[in-house]
Amino acid sequence: MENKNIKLMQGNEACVEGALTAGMRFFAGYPITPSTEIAEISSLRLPKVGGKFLQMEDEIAGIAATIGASLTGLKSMTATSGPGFSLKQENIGYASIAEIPCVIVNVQRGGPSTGLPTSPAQGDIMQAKWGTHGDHPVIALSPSSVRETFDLTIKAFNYAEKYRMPVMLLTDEVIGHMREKIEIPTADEIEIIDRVKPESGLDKYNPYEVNEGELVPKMASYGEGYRFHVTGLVHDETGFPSNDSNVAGNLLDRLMKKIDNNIEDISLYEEYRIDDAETIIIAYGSTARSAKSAVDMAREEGLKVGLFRPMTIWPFLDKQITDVAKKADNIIVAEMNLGQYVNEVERVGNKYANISKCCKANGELITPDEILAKIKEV
Amino acid sequence: MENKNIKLMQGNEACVEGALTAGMRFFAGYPITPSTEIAEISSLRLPKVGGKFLQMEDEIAGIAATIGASLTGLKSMTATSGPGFSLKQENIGYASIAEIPCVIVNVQRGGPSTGLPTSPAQGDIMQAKWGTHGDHPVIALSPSSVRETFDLTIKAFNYAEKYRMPVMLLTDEVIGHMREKIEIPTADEIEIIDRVKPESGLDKYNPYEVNEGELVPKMASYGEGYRFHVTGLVHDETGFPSNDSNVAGNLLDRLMKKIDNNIEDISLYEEYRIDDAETIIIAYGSTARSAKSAVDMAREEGLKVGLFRPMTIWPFLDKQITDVAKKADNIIVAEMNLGQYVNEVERVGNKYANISKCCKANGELITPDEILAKIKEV
Amino acid sequence: MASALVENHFRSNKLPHIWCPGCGHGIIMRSIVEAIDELGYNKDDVCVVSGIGCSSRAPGYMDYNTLHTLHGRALAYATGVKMANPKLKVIVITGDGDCAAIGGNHLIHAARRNIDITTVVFNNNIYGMTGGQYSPTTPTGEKGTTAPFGNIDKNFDLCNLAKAAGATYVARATAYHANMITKLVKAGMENKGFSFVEAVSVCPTYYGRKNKKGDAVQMMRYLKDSSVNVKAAKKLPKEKLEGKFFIGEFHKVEEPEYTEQYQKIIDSFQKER
Amino acid sequence: MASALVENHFRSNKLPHIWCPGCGHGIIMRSIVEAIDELGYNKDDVCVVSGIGCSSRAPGYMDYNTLHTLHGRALAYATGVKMANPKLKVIVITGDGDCAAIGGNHLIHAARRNIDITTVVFNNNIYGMTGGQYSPTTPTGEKGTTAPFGNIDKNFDLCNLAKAAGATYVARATAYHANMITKLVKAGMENKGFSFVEAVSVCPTYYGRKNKKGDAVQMMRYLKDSSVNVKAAKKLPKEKLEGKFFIGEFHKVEEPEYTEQYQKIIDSFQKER
Amino acid sequence: MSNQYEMRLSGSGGQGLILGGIILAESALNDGKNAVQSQSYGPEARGGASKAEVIISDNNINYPKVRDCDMLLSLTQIACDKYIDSLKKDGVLIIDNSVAAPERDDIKIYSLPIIEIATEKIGKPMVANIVALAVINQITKITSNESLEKAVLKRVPRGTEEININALKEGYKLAEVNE
Amino acid sequence: MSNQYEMRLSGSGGQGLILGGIILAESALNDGKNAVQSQSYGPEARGGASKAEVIISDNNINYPKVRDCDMLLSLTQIACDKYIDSLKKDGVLIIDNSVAAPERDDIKIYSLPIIEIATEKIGKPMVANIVALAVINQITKITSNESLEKAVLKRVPRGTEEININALKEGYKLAEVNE
Amino acid sequence: MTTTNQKGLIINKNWCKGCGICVEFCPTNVLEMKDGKANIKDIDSCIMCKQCELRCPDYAIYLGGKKDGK
Amino acid sequence: MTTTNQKGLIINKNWCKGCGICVEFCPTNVLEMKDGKANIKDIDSCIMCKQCELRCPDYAIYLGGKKDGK
Ligand SMILES: Cc1ncc(C[n+]2csc(CCOP(=O)(O)OP(=O)(O)O)c2C)c(N)n1
Ligand SMILES: Cc1ncc(C[n+]2csc(CCOP(=O)(O)OP(=O)(O)O)c2C)c(N)n1
Ligand code: SF4
Ligand code: SF4
Ligand code: SF4
Ligand code: SF4
Ligand code: SF4
Ligand code: SF4
Ligand SMILES: [Mg+2]
Ligand SMILES: [Mg+2]
Repeated sequence: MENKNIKLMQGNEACVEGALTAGMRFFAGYPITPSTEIAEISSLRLPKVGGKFLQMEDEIAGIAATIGASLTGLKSMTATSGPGFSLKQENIGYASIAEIPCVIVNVQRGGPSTGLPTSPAQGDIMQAKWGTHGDHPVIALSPSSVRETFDLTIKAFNYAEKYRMPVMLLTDEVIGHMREKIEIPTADEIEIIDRVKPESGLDKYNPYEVNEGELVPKMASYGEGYRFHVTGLVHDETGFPSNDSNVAGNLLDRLMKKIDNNIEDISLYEEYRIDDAETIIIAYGSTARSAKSAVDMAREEGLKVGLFRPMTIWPFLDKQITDVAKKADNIIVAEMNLGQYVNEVERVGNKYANISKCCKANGELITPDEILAKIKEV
Repeated sequence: MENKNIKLMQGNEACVEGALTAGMRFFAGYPITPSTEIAEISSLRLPKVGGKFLQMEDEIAGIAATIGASLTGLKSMTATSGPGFSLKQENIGYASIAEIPCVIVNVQRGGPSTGLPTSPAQGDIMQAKWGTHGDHPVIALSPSSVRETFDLTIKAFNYAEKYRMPVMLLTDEVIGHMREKIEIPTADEIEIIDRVKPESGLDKYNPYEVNEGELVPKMASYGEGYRFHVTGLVHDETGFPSNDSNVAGNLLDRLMKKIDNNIEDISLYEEYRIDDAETIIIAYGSTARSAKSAVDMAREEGLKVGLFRPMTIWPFLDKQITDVAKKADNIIVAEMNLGQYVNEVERVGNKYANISKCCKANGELITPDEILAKIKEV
Repeated sequence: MASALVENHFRSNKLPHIWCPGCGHGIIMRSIVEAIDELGYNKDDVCVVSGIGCSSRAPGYMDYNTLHTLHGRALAYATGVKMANPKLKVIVITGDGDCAAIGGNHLIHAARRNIDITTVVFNNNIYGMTGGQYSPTTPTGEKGTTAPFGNIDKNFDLCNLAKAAGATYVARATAYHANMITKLVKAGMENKGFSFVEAVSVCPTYYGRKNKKGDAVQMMRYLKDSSVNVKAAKKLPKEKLEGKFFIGEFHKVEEPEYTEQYQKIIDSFQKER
Repeated sequence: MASALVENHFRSNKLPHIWCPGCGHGIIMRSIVEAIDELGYNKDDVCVVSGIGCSSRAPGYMDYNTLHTLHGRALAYATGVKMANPKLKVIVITGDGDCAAIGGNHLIHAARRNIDITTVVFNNNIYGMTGGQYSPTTPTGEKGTTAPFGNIDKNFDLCNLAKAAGATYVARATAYHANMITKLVKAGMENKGFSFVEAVSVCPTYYGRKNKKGDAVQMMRYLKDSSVNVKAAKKLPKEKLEGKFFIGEFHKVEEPEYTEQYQKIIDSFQKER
Repeated sequence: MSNQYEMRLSGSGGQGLILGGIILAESALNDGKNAVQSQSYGPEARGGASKAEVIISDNNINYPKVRDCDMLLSLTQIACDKYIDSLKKDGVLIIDNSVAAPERDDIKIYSLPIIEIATEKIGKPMVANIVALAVINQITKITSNESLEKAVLKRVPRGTEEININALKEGYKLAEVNE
Repeated sequence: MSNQYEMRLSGSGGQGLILGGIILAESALNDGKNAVQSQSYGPEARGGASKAEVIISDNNINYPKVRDCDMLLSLTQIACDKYIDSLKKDGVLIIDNSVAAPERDDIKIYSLPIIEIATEKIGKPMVANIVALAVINQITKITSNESLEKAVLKRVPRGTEEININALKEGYKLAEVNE
Repeated sequence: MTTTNQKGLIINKNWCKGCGICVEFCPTNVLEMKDGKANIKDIDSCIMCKQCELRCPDYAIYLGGKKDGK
Repeated sequence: MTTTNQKGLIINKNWCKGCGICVEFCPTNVLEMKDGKANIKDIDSCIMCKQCELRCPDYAIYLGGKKDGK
């Protein structure tokens, strides 16, 4: 550790460090294993940088306060695990329709319900996209290492601010609790994106007006002199509610297009030994680490195997995964659930490749051996 | 209305009548448009049959009380719409893992968030399957008429009791609020299923033991002399928590197989003018009514068009929809959202047919003309 | 074409509001605005947060920073707003259902923290927005669409509850006592801490109709005739208090305010540097 | 190999329990069971419902109808159980976090309805299960893993809150006062309505360690030395009460019970037929 | 679908038009026909304007909403202005005589003193909806008079049967005279 | 993966083994190596048993869990019984001398008075974990002694540096003697 | 739609929803209901006490016509 | 693991977690800690007051050996 930027760090700690680097100045949450360290470390670190930490009465209040603080100008985050993630769903929809940037961390544990509180899982993948009622845009990222937890937390804030929406970081108990080497990048290696604010002194500020060439509406903060209105009802560009079906249609359309039109910007992934691969494993989060080991083991045995590792879980990497399917004969989706992401892979890929899954949802990380066995089976 | 069983009835009312017919004796909920009539009518009708109605402090308490009452022996139901459905998600997971029969009605309205509270939508289709954290079995039914609301509510109770799980009835504002002619079937036309109870006087009752040839564990009620334990943690057949990965794996496996092994029993659908159809529309709930009109209109113009109408939304009708895809050149999925069910149709069907969608999420029911236009387009 | 107060403090292009004829909510909303006017706050510094309900539609008409959140969650959002910028004068407008049914937990916890937010409950003893279901403040025995045989629940005394939970200013007035609402809201805003003002409203459309309370005028008259100022109450004989409810200031204490306490932690590190 | 009480009322094959050495929860659980034993209830008629937390693990060890629910939701589940079968003697076991943080709303509403449930809060002033975060009952200034600089929240007086919300029996004892817990729980169970018993517990592992309160023995000694029976308190001079908290019965009134009131509605239709 | 008859009853909240729609639908059921009734909800329903829709058919009714209607009843000016465009060519417009007749010559317009009759002849402005039902039935013949009477009696509060039957009679008279 | 060294430190809660694992991992980082550390959570962690796992490698470490380990430290009998089967053939077992040596002849067993040394030589039973680290390092040579010392100093509370350095020294001595 | 007068009492009939509250609580009986809206019956009696303005739920009646010079 | 005696005071050492509460609150100093578990030091002093049983968080010490005839 000659280089002072090299540290041994826990995944949950890296999440907080990444958030602080991205500019987080507000955290509100409620303790729950295995995400609790994120709250604990935030409570310790935030006041030192003039930020605010709040332990609320429950997870719902946690995300609600997070959204309120973001509207008041602070980059804000909340963190939880399964049961808390379920409770936060209604508010995720609110942040989506009202376009309030915030980061929601879910350190996944064994479900359903209280399930296996201290064991890892990747059972909330589909929930991240579909957990709240109604259609809405979703960005969810999943890191495979402590360093990547740091990086993707920053990305999560950046996307949140850039696209004015809640962004989810889906990690899991393995990544959240393990400690490993991390080299903290220097400031100039890191891109930080802030929300676009209206020029001050505007006569009239329409909080939901998007002008030619703009990605999202400019976002003022409460208290800055723009006395604007925010609601979770369908609203027009002035921010006030409307029942007009055109207004409703256009609003939803615009919300979804923030993603659809910028999909490349949001597509993060890694390809590993994929070029000549006949079998490609698709895996994310901690499972991708097992998958990488499995690929190496398979290659040692002369099997042509590669790994496609999405870091962006949502939006689904349609293009890349279609390409992967076209390239490979077999695709194996390895995930710590009973088959979630694999459904989407099938949707885009089953025209082109034979798709199977290597799934486990018993509280244990899938092992390289299990994946290797599956590789040999297909 | 010579026949006294013919009535003009609102969809929400038919839901309560169906529930009472199925044996509902407990309802707990919280008002929310457009589901409120279900609570209101329940409050009026239940005490007259010795049943209990509770207006709880919120939707979470509503479903929690519902589960508690079911464990104590009463057939139980709760009803809500979008925001409330999001709030109930954590408890839906609980009922799934603890295998407590109950019926959850979601009269869908425009989302996300508060959205369009008085307008129809079908935006919670995917949420019904993926809304709670972790993998879990799901049954969700969607009626297209007032009479079918009556019938499927009974089915929902039957499935809940038979498979010991929460069952969802996904209706929408159109079906819930419209009044139409309904002929109430006579008692002998209706099948009612009750949970299987342990023989009384058992020495030892393992609340989660499934014997050879049994679908689900026998279910005792609190207060009947079996002092059993129920938890939302992963548990073994005695009902007590366990961290053992085998126990966890087996439990989840058994939960999912309740559906997988009985998929035929749960598969409800209608095929309409499908035999020679080159284009088949897939639609459910109120949208299916528009689709039926569109089919008739198209047929009048000589177009070979049919309708496949799933009444069982979850589990997904894999087999039937694969068949439909094999039969047709084109499939059009019409739904009042931005494309949800269509993803699943694509997953199983895009090897065989050209799949497109006719979607709208602006608070208005899709019209027959819109579907007809789409038919002509493909 | 409205009074100077209305022109100054409302988004008058949004008026008339959606409330029914004779709904008490309009009176209370005006009284709040009057309080802000009298306090001379800069409108840019005022933030009004609400949940969902007829009452919670108020902020949409008020020319401040306004936030219409989710059913029951106004206080949780407001807590985030206030913590993020303690300079803001934060007011929460909520209904009896919003505040005391689904939002009850946020109420007691905001009170407990003594965070500097003034909460005004438009208590019409019913869920107005959803069409007349009974609420946690519907008096026992009265009817709602979900209490067709009379409500068997005991109703909350919200002021008592807020006090027990930790609010440092607690008071009640009614839509009839419009000036008193203004007075109490002013006092609440000036209290550095969590202030709770119950403003008894009327819902002629649902509560009135269901319970045969007559029209808006009769309901307003009831508010006038059945309320007794706590201060006066002490001097009155018991018979005179029967069937009456109290209005006025119930509780007022000074205690450390949440955002100030948090600032002290921040400051302790500033000094360290 | 355990006492007759333990053999009779516990699932002794599940013992020893998962709680840490010296955790007060074990003492309180035993005191409850003693109450049930003394009341002579049939075990089949007793239903114990809990949420999530160390405390909420209790029902798993108790040989009754037992229900381990979700964090904060025990009272809502219990309400369903009791309504479905009013003959059951329903006890809710909950922690300070479970009952007063996430579960606060269900607490005040169950109290308001005066439904016949006896709630026993194992109040250790901390979230034990998740490793020592401060709770709504952590005294101001004390530390938790999420209050590294001392808790700035004001703590609830849970008994006060329950009373204001409508509980008809309210009392407090401590893990040191094991017999008193038994006595209060018995009285609570005999009260036809919502009974609230705060049982002050100790968490040596987290609360004790974080706040340098010594080991379990020292923490038990503190409970002994710092508590004063309300009855005795009246006779004591003020100085003697400083830094002390009260135990004993705080509140006891008779009011209509919820399930009985509901039964009356049902009966009214029975007669009609 | 061609034998489907689609009707829109519009006016202000409190005029009992939703009940009117329900009665009309039940009357159709009494005739052995099919009927679907729906209404406006939400702020729209709150703000004073009120609307009920009824579709009557011999066959199944699929699409349950009324778009362009065969018959429009408007008891207030606001309602008439709002919905007049949705009335089909050759459709029937029935308006209270307090409402100004729209400038359309492709429809049949009946301007009748519905509210006045209810107020003056029956002495109860609330029964304007029942008067209107009789008018509608007389003009459109959409249901039989016996069925309508039965449907009315089933839905009105006890003790008001006679008043409502009178309202029906006055309605028929009114429509006959103006036919 | 072949140059990966996988270690499991087991004992009872309060023996500081998790801190031990962290120090070991940081020591490896000081050497420029990679390391992953993880530990047991939940009821397992509550019940008194405690376990820390460390993987050290020159390369990237993918799969982060220890299954069969190269080295097992057990300070209590329960821990040893629970984990002994997970020790690889030819693996190193280090046990406190209060623990009975298991019957395996395919491994190297070091039974040392770790707790005794901490208690008696240092006077602080809490530093048994640091003594153990030195023992591990001496026997396995997995990290350099300088790196370990640096790592220890970084993690122990201020004011206890000397005691801990002494603990290291005693550990080295102990292992040397018994090597 | 607006009535102005020497007391500056104004009724905005577009906003008035006809609830009758102002009429009921005017201490000097200045107001009446007419065609479902509030109406000034006897302006001379008006003592400019503002009770009507305070309690009008719809801000449809207020004193201020003169102050604003309208 | 079990100690029986004339007073019927029993310690289940398998269950005892060694918290020391019984030792501390025994009024007559009957008990002691030994090898991290409660131990009977002086059974003769035992007045069978049950204080230890009442407060043992783990139900590891109790009176009753005699009653049960064990
Ligand atoms: C989560 C959720 N549950 C329920 C509703 C439906 N809902 C909207 S407003 C309301 C009650 C409003 O009552 P109150 O707060 O007293 O306000 P009022 O309308 O009486 O002024 C309810 C139940 C909702 N919008 N969201
Ligand atoms: C919805 C949800 N949020 C959070 C948690 C995590 N959690 C489990 S127990 C607990 C706190 C327990 O504290 P308390 O109720 O005081 O019980 P104790 O452990 O102190 O006895 C928390 C926050 C959870 N299981 N579910
Ligand atoms: S429904 Fe009641 S509360 Fe809502 S606006 Fe109408 S009168 Fe007011
Ligand atoms: S953590 Fe605290 S509350 Fe939980 S068992 Fe241990 S001592 Fe008891
Ligand atoms: S100002 Fe006073 S006197 Fe004049 S009209 Fe209004 S209430 Fe009457
Ligand atoms: S109080 Fe206002 S709304 Fe009511 S009648 Fe008078 S002016 Fe009209
Ligand atoms: S019974 Fe009493 S005297 Fe005997 S050991 Fe126990 S506490 Fe001591
Ligand atoms: S109180 Fe119980 S657990 Fe504690 S030392 Fe005594 S016997 Fe052991
Ligand atoms: Mg209300
Ligand atoms: Mg606690």
